[in-house]
Parts: sequence; structure tokens; C-alpha cells
Amino acid sequence: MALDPRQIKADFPIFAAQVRNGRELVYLDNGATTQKPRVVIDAERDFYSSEYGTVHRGIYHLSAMATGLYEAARETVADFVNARLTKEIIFTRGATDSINLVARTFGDRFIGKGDEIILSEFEHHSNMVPWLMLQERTGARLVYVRSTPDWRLDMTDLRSKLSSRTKLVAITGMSNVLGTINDIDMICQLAHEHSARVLVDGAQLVPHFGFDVRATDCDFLAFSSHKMLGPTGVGVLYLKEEIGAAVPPYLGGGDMIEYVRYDGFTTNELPYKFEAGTPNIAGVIAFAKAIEYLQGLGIENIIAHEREVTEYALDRLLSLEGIEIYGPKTPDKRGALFSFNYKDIHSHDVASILDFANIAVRAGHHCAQPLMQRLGVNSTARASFYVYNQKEEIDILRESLKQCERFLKHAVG
Amino acid sequence: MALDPRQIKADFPIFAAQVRNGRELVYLDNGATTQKPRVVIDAERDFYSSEYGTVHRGIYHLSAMATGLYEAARETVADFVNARLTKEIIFTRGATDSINLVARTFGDRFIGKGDEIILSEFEHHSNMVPWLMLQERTGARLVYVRSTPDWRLDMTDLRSKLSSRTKLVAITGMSNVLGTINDIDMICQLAHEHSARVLVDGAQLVPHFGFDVRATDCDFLAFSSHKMLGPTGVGVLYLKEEIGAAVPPYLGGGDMIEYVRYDGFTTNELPYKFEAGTPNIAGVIAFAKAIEYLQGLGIENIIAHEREVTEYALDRLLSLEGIEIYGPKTPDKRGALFSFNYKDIHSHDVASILDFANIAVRAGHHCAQPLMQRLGVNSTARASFYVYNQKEEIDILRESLKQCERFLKHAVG
Amino acid sequence: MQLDDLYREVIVDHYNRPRNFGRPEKWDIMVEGKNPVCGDEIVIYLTVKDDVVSECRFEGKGCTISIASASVMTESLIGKSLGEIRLVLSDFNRLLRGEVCQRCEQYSDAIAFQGVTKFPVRVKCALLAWKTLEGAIPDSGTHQA
Amino acid sequence: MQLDDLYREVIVDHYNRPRNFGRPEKWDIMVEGKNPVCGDEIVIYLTVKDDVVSECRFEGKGCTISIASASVMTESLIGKSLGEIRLVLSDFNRLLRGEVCQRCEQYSDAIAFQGVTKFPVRVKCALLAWKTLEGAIPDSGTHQA
Ligand SMILES: Cc1ncc(COP(=O)(O)O)c(C=O)c1O
Ligand SMILES: Cc1ncc(COP(=O)(O)O)c(C=O)c1O
Repeated sequence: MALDPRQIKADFPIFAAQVRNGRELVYLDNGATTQKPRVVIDAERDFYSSEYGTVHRGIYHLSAMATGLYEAARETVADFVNARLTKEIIFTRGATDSINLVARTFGDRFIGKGDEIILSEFEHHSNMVPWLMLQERTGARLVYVRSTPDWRLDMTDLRSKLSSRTKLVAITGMSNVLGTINDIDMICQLAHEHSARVLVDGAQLVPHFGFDVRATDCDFLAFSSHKMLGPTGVGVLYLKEEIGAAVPPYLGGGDMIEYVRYDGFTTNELPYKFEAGTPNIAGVIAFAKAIEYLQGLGIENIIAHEREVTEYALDRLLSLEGIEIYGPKTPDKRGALFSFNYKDIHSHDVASILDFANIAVRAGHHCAQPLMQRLGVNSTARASFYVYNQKEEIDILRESLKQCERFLKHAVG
Repeated sequence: MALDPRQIKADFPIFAAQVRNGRELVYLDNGATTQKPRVVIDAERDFYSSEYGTVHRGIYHLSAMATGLYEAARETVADFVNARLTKEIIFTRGATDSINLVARTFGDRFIGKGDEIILSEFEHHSNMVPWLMLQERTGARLVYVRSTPDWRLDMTDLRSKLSSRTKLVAITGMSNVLGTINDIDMICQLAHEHSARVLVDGAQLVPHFGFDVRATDCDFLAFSSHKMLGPTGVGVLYLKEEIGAAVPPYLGGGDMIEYVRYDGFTTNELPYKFEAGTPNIAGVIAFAKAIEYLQGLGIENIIAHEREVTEYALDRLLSLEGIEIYGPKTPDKRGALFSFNYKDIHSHDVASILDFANIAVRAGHHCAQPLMQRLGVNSTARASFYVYNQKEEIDILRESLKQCERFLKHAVG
Repeated sequence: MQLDDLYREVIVDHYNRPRNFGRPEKWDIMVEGKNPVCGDEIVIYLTVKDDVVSECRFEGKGCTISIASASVMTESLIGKSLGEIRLVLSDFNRLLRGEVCQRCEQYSDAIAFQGVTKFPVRVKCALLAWKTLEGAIPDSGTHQA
Repeated sequence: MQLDDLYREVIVDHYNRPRNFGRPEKWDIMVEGKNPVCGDEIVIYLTVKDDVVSECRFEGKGCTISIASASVMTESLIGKSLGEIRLVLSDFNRLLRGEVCQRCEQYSDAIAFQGVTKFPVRVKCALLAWKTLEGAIPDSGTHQA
């Protein structure tokens, strides 16, 4: 069943609130963060208003209820990514936190001097800097897989770089700059042939295409709630039980321990081992509502919508004179996220001028500075779409882009 | 001006929602987490409903507004703890996260083999385990200051344990088991005489007594939003600028970098250096509302209320036959938080039975297992008070405690 | 939901007068269990003759529910074969998950713990002795996600 | 708030025809600045004679606001003593903080940047050249919390 973005929009209070100069909000910065539906907003409010308590420790009613909701959220997430065990789901602060967790636990334990970590050229800083830091700590080496001219991962190059030295392939599911979707199934298969583990940065992919950790057989999956209709301050790390059990803990504190003595401690079982301190209880509970909302729309329908938008956007934007789009020009294995520059107008100017038409796009390096250099640009503008975006908004974007130029030209007099 | 808890309660929707069997909720687990006033709940809802966007990167209206609110929240916090510079305030996930941040940055850089970290015997696991982990990583040594028979920090013992080997004194502002408040001014003075830094675990102290980082001259201060009327998933680390500049970063990712190359990176300036990834934007913004609410009540008034409750509770509870209270028996330098056991009824049974009278108390080890051993108990019940608690609730607690016994006796037949 | 659902008379009775309490002179199997959260500790001693439990005793500290549950457990195990014990274990686990368990009527006062399912935070207390025993009977095959 | 507040004609003009653009043959002081977020880069060249700026040129890449602002800056510095430059710098900073600055009228087209204060995210762009110069004039004493 096709999504009806008009109807979906009605579930998101921001669209009614943010009409400016008679123009509706065209929100195209979904790659950065998404808006929240009423069910998610209400979930937090209702929880705080009528059943708030801490988790895991309280005997009393409120705490028992909160614990029940919190752990039910974990099941919702486990189910969403098809994890074998609920305890393979760790709640973190966000995708960045999830990846750092892996670097500090699995990385520090299993990746040493001379070992290699394979990345793509188009990773987000969050999937680069933790490994650069690990490199500094341990002397491991980062190896980058080349991109094809069409800005896809060069699988031949990946094959040639995989070796017995490879301990981890840390790769994005979908690039937040190029829109490129990587072939995770194949990457896992190839990596596992070399006994290397695979971390999938799912921050962009998961919200738009869902994910099946068992089908892909990936070892780690990181993603963020706020990029998939959920609250800020919540992320997920899926990790295989066998790995979770074998690595040291991440943060120390309450809940992650079994016994503490003045001179030592033992760690709690999964998933608690990796959840030190009071978690973002309300955030996690509301995040489950976001997932349920997405499931209500139907992941298949979301994927179909994404495809339709991608095709239309590529068609309408590529045909605009003076635009340069960075990333694959064909809709296969590509998300509805488009980085571009228009004429020689600086991306900041583009974003400012579009903002005046109440169109929100991103401008800058998108936390991918090295890639910017590969692309030969200082910055790009980026329009990224989600379930509430209509094809018509692509036309609005197109027309408004033309205005940019006219505006700056006109001003010269 | 004296606080009026009845009136304050009206600001917290949960109290209307949680009437059970005609009994109002007597919420006495404030040491674990506090309830939320309407202004805080509404702040999150309003933000998501009408002005949500990401921070620090967006050119467009929503993002500019969100950034403004987020950074204004930082100023609110800086002002609340009287920081010299706004950039000395780092937003984290919670007190636990804040302390781990210090262990991983300051600890890993400046505390080596043979160096000593001084703690009290009554630290929360969150201020023990990160140091136990550092001990494992670096060979630093943990040194515990003895307690006096009255369960206060033995300052003579502290003096004798401070030495040139001491690199850090990591100490709670107020014990979450004993209620003991430490003399932070004096501790900082003594530690600084030995060029040791001081980390104050303010998770319990800050919500009830406020804090002045400049007056105490502490080097680090950690606390959590959720224990002071704010949302879950937000914490604060105050750290002195000179330290923040000198230590390595914590998590790697977006926002915490200045430049990233494929083979290295440079870090951003404070506070961003320590805030990798998309932060808990809504949580932080609502947290500022919680602080403003507390400031509206007046910190002085909160302190006076705490004192009044403490005096009354000590009086009423100590006079109850069969109760054992762990912690100082006098109200000076002591918070309104009481760990106890009643007759030989297990704390879990006490909590379950009190829960039936709609009284929420904690039972267990309160994330302080080693202290439980010092106290010679397996667990305790704990009643902890806050701004919405009335003295009458102490009487209700007292009467209900008596019921516990009668209930279990009666059941025997 | 009533507090009596948790503190059934028979449970409080088992707590106040635990059956088979105290360390025996000798035993074949000994196993210790702890709940780090509440500090409860339990030690179980089994004597097995011809594959049948001839004696089962315990000692420990704990709340009403955990002590009573251990007491009931010892009673329901005596006279059972190791194979039967596995069945009892999995039955009790099912009971505490809120599932129907007709056989449970036969196990001493086990059925009294049905009410504990309404108090999720106390289920752990009720299971402490049983989970501990499970650790000593390797093949007992109750799984947990 | 109007988009014209940001893109005043005079600003767009400075962007399209930046004054004092391009590297000079020689110079006394050279200083580079970058904005990592947007990739903007700027290099400023100063020639000083008898403590007075005789020439000020720049080159770089950037958005309308950052380029125009650099262009305006060069114009407003030429002929000033180093002491006066400090004053100009702090005046421009104040202007961009939204404070009243009557002297700013005298600095080339600096006053046109007043509208930028309504676009907080673009203030950084407007300040890039000025902050960069500040780094080369150590005593300029503008403080930031
Ligand atoms: C591909 C990718 N990875 C990681 C992240 C980091 O996510 P977060 O900021 O939620 O931690 C992002 C978000 O910008 C992203 O696009
Ligand atoms: C003294 C003390 N320190 C640290 C913490 C940890 O706080 P959080 O769980 O919010 O990280 C707590 C909360 O239980 C505490 O009481």
C-alpha cells in the first residue's frame, strides 16, 4: 500500500506549527534528524505524567511499570532488527555512542598493532574518529576501500584488501552524503571468510530500509532513534551475544556490575553489562513507539516510497541546469538523500535562501570532511527525504533553487 | 520563604495520576530519580511539536532555534553552578557518563602506575567502577578514606592519605546511602595543597543544595538531570577549562572534531570536544526548565525545606522501635535521605508492603555493595525526600512501617 | 491485585518456619546462589540415592518470598528422580511466567507462588532457589532469552 | 526578518566584486583562517608602513557573507594604525553581537552587516575574516566566553 505523505504529515504537529509566510514547512534535513509524530511526543509526556519511575531496582509499582515498559522497548527493537536474543540489544545515547562502545570494548580487546580495520571512503566522522582514536591507542591500521566512479563501494578493491590482518570491517549501510547503499550481505560474507567482524553503521540505512541482523549476519549494528522519528538521546547497538560476552565492559557504574568490592568488580550479564547508570528511560520507551509507528506504516511501503521519491528526485534534479549531484545517479541501491551544489552559489547561501521559502536543507561537510576533499568541494547542500515528504516537495525545491540564483543576481543590481 | 509542598505537588501531574485505593502517592525514591513538573514535560513536548531541529549545523530556521535553545541551556547550567566559563559545561548522558568521561580523558592522560586516587568508603558504584577500571588499565591505586563511627568522612585519615602520589580525590558530595554530606571546600583545599585534582560526584548533592564550583574550587563536578526534576538521559560534567584543554577527547565522532583526514584528526574547542554525536537536544532544553523551576522555588528555600524534613524524619524515625538507621543521626551536613532496616523484615518485603500503601521506597544495595558489607547488612530500605514531600509523609511512612510487621505476623496466623 | 496475593498465608508460614532448613551432615550435591541486587544468598544440599533425591536441605538469607520458595522447593524435590526434578523445575518456571500448570498442585505448596506473577519485581526472589538448583542439574534445558 | 537583511545589495556587491582581492607581491603580515564546518578559507595580507596599514588584501573561498565581509574589512583597515585596527575589530564584533556601534558607519560598508545578527548561524561567516585577523594582532583583547 502506498504511503500517503499528506496524511502522515497530519501526525506530525510541527507541520501545522511551522507555516511561515503562508508557506508550509518543507523539511528536507532528515539525514540529520527527523521530526516526531504525536504518538512519540505523547508517549514521553504520558510516561512522565502518570507512570514515571526508575528501572531495574525499584520494588514499587512505578518502578516495576517503568522497567516493564523499558524492557518491552528492548523487545520491540530486537524484533525490529530480527535479533536472535533480546539481550543482544544495548541502548546507548546514539549511533556515535554505539560505535565508540564497539571501539572501546571489542576494539581494545581484539584489535592490536598491525591489525587492520577496513572502512569505506565515505564514512561519517562517527565511524572514522573512533577508529582513528583506536589506531592511536593500539597501532592498528585503517584501510580504506576505494569507490567506483559512480560512488559505490569498489567490491574488487574490498576483496583485495581483506586479509588475515583484517579484524573489522566498519562500514556504513548508507552514506549520509552520497546516498549510496552498500551491499551488506556480501560484505559480511567476504569479511567472515577472513574471520573479520563487520560493524554496520546503520544510522542512515535502518530508518529508511529496516535491517535484518540475522539475514545479513553482521556482528554489530549501530543506529540512532532521532533519525527514525524517535526522541534524541537514544541509540542502539546490536551485538552478537558471543562477542558481548567476550569483551570488557564500556562505562563503569551502576547496573553494569554484578558484584563490587573495594578492590575489584565483576560484570553483569548482557545487555546490562553495557548499560551503566540510569538510562534514558523515557527516551527508550518513546523510541519503541516510533518503531511501532514505522511498522504501522509498513517497512515495505516505506521502501517503496523511498524508491519513488528517489526516482522522481533524480529525474527532476539532474535535469536542472547548473546542479551538480554527488553520488550515484541511478535509483538502485541508493537512498532518497541528495548532496548537491548549484551553480557556483555557496551551499550556505543556498540553505539560507531556501530557508526563506521555508525549505530546510543542510549545508556543510556533513561530518565527512575527507570525502569532501575526494569530491573536490568545500561543502555541499543536501536534501534528504522521509515518510512525510511528498514528490511535490521536490518540485518546490527545484523552483526555489532557481530563485537562489535570481535572488543573488538581482541583488547585484 | 518556606516551600509549600502541597502547592508544589500540584505542578507534578503524576501525583494526580497515581492515587491508588484512595491513597495519594508518597514518593520517597528521590535518591534514585525524581518526578517531573509540568513545565519540564511541556518543554519537551513543545520543542518537538513546534520547533524541533538539530543543533550546530543547520543553516535553516528550526536548527538555528534549536541551537539557540540548546546553548542557552548550557548557560543556565553554567550560571546554576557558577562556572566561570560557559564552555566548562559538558552535556553527557548522566552522572555515570560524566565520571567515565573524566576517567577516560583526565585519568588516562594524567594518572599512571603508582599514582593514587582517593575515594570515600561510601561511593556509589558509578564513582568506583570507572576508577577500578582505570586501575586495571594503568596500575593506578585506589585509596579509601575511613569513615568516622558517625558515618562521616574521617578528615584526619584523608589528611594522612594525601601525598604527592595522589592525583585525584573522587568523592561524593552527598552519600546516596548514608545521607552524609562531605566538606567539599575543605577537601578541595587539602587536595590542592598536594596538587591533586578533585572530582565531586554531585548526583545527590546538587539537586538538594545547589553547588558553586568557583567557591569550592573543585576541578570536576558530575550530576544528573533526572535526579533534579529534569528528563532522563541528560547529565552534566563541569570541568575546568585548563583541564579540558589538556586532556584527550572522550568519544570520537561528529561535532567533537575540527578537521578530519583519512589518517588523523584534530579536536574541536571546548565544550564540543567532549560532545560527540547528536546530543540529547530535547532533554537538555527541558533540563534547563527544571533548573529554572528549582531556581524559582529558590535554592535557599529548598535547603531550608531539606533541613526541616531531615530534622523531623530523624526525630520520628529514630524513635520508632525496631528501626535501624544507617548514617549520621544528626541533621547537620546531612541530606533528607534515610537508609534503614526495620525489625528483621527484609528490605524487599518492607518495600513491597509499603508499596501497597502507595509509598515508594527503595530496597537493595543502592549501588554501594562494598558499603553494605561495611554496614554489615545485605540490603537496606531507603526513603529519600524532595521538594514535593511533606513532613506528614514521614508520619505516613512511620505508621505504614508498623503495619509491615503486623501484616507479616498476622499472616502467620 | 492484593498484597495477600504475594504474602499468602502459606508463604509467610514457610518463611517463618522454613522446612528442611540448615546444613546436613553430608550431601552429594551442593550449590550456591546469590542475587547481587538484594544480597540474598542461598545454599542447597542434595543427597541422591539410586538416582532419587533422598534429602534436600538449604540455608541462606533472604526475603519472605525467596526463603519460602526455597522451603517449598526442598519439599517438592524429595523423593523425585533427577529426571523428574527437571520437570518440576520447568513447571515452576512456567508457573512464575504466569502460564497454566496443573501439575504444580502436586508440588508441595508451589501453587501458592502463582500470585507472585502479579509482582514482576519479586519473581526473581521466588526463582532464586530454583535457578540455583538449575545450575547444578546441567541438562535441565529451561531456556531464557 | 527579511532575506534582504542578510543579502543587502551592498553585501552581494562586495561578494560579486570583492575589493582588494588576490595575493599582493609582498606583505608584512600574512594570516590564514578556516571554518571547518563550511570549509571556508581565507588568507589576509597586510603591509604596514610606520605602524599604519598601507595595504590589505585577501584571497579565499567562501559564502557571500564571508567573502563580502572580508572585502569590507580590507577597505576599513587601510590607512589605520595597528591600535586603530584593534578598535575596528572590537567595533565590528560588537556590531555582530547586535550592539549599537555608531563608529561602524565609518568603516567602509561594515554597517551593512547589522542585518546578519538576525541570522545567528551566519554570524560566524561574517566574522571569519575578522577573527582571522585578530589572531595576527595578539593584543586585540576581544574576549569570548
Ligand atoms: C552515517 C551516519 N553515521 C553516524 C551518524 C551519527 O549519528 P548520531 O549523531 O545520532 O550519533 C550519522 C548522523 O549524522 C550518520 O549519518
Ligand atoms: C551518589 C551517586 N552518584 C552517581 C549516581 C549515578 O547517576 P546516574 O545513574 O544518573 O548516572 C547516583 C545515582 O544513583 C548517585 O546516587
